[in-house]
Amino acid sequence: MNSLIIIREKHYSWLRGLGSADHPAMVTICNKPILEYMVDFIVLVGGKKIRLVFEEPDGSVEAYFGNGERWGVEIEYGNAQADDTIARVVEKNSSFGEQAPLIVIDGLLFIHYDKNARYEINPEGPGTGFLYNSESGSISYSTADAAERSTLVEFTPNLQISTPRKIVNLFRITMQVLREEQHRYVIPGYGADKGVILGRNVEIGKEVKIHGPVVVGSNVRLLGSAVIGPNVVIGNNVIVDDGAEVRESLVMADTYIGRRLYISAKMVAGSKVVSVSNNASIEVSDEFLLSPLKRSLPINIVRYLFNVCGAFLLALLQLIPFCIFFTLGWLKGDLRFNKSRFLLSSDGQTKIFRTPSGFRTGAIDRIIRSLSLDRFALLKEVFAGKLQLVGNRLIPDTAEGREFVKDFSGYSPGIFNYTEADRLDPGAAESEIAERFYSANRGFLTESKSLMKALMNNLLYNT
Amino acid sequence: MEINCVSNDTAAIITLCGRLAGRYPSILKKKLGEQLRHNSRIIIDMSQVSFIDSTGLGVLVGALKKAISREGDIRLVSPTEEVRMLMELTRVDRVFLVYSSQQLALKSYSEN
Amino acid sequence: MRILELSFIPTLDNAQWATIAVRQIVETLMKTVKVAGIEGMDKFLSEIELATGEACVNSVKHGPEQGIDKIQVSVVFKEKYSNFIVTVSDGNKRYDFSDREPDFDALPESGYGIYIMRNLMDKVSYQREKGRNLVIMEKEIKQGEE
Amino acid sequence: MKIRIDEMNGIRTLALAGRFDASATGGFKDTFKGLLQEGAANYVVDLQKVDYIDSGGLGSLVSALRQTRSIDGDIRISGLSGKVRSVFELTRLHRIFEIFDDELQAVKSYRTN
Repeated sequence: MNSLIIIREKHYSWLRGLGSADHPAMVTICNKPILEYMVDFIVLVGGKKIRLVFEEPDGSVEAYFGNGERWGVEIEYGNAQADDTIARVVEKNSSFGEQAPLIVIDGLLFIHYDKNARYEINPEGPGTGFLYNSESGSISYSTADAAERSTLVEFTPNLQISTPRKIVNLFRITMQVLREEQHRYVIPGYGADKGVILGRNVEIGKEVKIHGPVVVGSNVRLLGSAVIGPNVVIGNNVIVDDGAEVRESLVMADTYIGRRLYISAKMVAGSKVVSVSNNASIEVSDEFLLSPLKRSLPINIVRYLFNVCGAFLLALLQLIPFCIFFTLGWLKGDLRFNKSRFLLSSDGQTKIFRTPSGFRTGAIDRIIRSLSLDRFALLKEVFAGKLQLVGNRLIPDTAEGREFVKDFSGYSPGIFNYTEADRLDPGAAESEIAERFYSANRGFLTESKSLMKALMNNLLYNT
Repeated sequence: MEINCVSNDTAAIITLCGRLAGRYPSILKKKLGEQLRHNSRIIIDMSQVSFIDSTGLGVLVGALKKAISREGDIRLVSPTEEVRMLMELTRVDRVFLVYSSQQLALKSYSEN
Repeated sequence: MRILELSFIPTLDNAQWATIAVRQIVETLMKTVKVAGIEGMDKFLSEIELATGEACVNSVKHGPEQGIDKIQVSVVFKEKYSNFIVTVSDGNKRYDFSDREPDFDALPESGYGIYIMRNLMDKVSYQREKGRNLVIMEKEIKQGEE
Repeated sequence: MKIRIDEMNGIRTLALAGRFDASATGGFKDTFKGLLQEGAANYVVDLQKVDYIDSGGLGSLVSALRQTRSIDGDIRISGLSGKVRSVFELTRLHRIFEIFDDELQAVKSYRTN
């Protein structure tokens, strides 16, 4: 089965300006874009291909859904015009309509599906018709060889469908999902406590109290003695400062909630506050109280933790082989280490490290190198915060090295380096490009990959 | 912003008009300080305040503490929706008594 | 790091070849530093190609006659910001390089060029230097993680 | 760029292939002028095999659209690749042109309204 989801301005424009600058279809319910619920539903009823048809296309939607791999469907994109009928849209997207049964969702609908249920459409013979039809949108179907219009058919089991048209509706739906339907959807994050779902990289202060049900997004800091919940959704990249209390409210992404603020029955997006009870809204221009946040977080602490965890794991793995082979190597006289001074940063800090000599001396030495045991003694530098686990190639403290590092502000050496990860020649131009490129584009994923590559290279090319 | 004071036997009525932000909170603070020396029962008419920032709120709370320590009070008259919401967010709404008109606020003082 | 510098006699065909050359060199560099895996590399390349094409064609079209003063194109890669900077320069008269949006509803038949450049690149600036027009376009590689 | 001209149900179809840039606009305009002189008003331009389009190409499409609309005709577009589609969207031309998946449907659409 294929599906077209038609996204028209008239159904979505009221959501503009709520939270981020992304397309309104990316506004979230429990930190999941509304549009993604629709995609999920199509996947659940057996959709193989989905085309998102926009009146006003938007890069943010494409950036999020890509080719649909993450959802196990093929997602494509198309255009339609404001006054196109459903039939016209189907005609324009003919590669979707002809060979397979088609479901068309037109409008902004929240389908209260249950991921564990099975939904079936039961048309009597071939035809086209509506499964749902209202002013805010419709779901229609046509079977592969549709000719006759048949009567309205229904999904079994029956579905509740909400049609949000005001911020208050969005709030109610979110509360319904949060309180009663959490188990029906895949909500981003992991279940921490009863009714509490936390995203990635959430920092929770010691005295913070969380009363479920609560859904917290990624990159969130709940500080000091903040009180969160019950019935709260906090979006991605939010800081709730010390002593603030948030209850029965939605905090959209990229928001700072100031110290000791009290948020009850509100929707907060950046500096905008909407009262859910009477739909009144205010713009708070005092940045100490509420303010939109730029997407940046204390990445250094997180990086340090990432490094320390990695180094700790590696140390555990290497401890026993290290003891065995170093003793053997020492007895056999195979070990050759040089002590020399290396540059630690672009502002000229240095430290002496022992690194293996350039000559390969024997079997034991080869084993030590292939298991990367020669780095074992350096692991402690990661704990001390002097070296990264994966970083730039250590540059010796020579006149030339100092000159090189001086105009390389991102220089941050690691026990393992990018040059060896990509098996580049340390003197070559490619190595310099790679070193500079990666240090400007640090990310946990790339670094984990580089580490794996470096370990594998050592293993494969030293034996 | 305009700040007007009228005093009678029961209380001083301060009417604010405009945006209570920028340099005006400190002006209001001075005015309230002077007023408190004569009469610690104060009514602030907020019905024409279009905007208030956290410094403004801070001044109101500071003055309230002083007034209470002198057995007086500061009572507010019909803050706008915007101001009311900000007071709620900052929990300031819990410490002020709010009335819908100057008469009612005056009456509340004369009753006790 | 300067990775390409070329100049061509202003004809529309040459502009096309210069554009293709820019795309190729950017692609080669991205593959060298192993960012080939980034999602949307093709999109990134197409956007650089189109913006460069617009700038080159612009220079050719504003020239007094075809074949007099050479048009120069350079590509610089700033590794620190993982930024590409494409500069197109010519010896024509000063341009009106305003950032006015075309009036789309009036169905304009031209005037999309500068708008396209500004929208595809992160930063587009215009300078007049020593009797030459310089159109400087920057675009950053954004990786789809953390 | 190559242009292949065909006719289906009285609708002229132009299938373009290659780079539709400033150096190709002259050829396109001349071809189109010829077709207009023959009196045809309704067209489908198929861009399936176009891998690059710039403002010159877009401009000549818009110019052609104007001419056809002035004689109550239309130009409908078919077969946009992802790349070309994003340039259409960027310049908001998706609001002006009717865009179809394939040539045949675009031709048929002239009959339905």
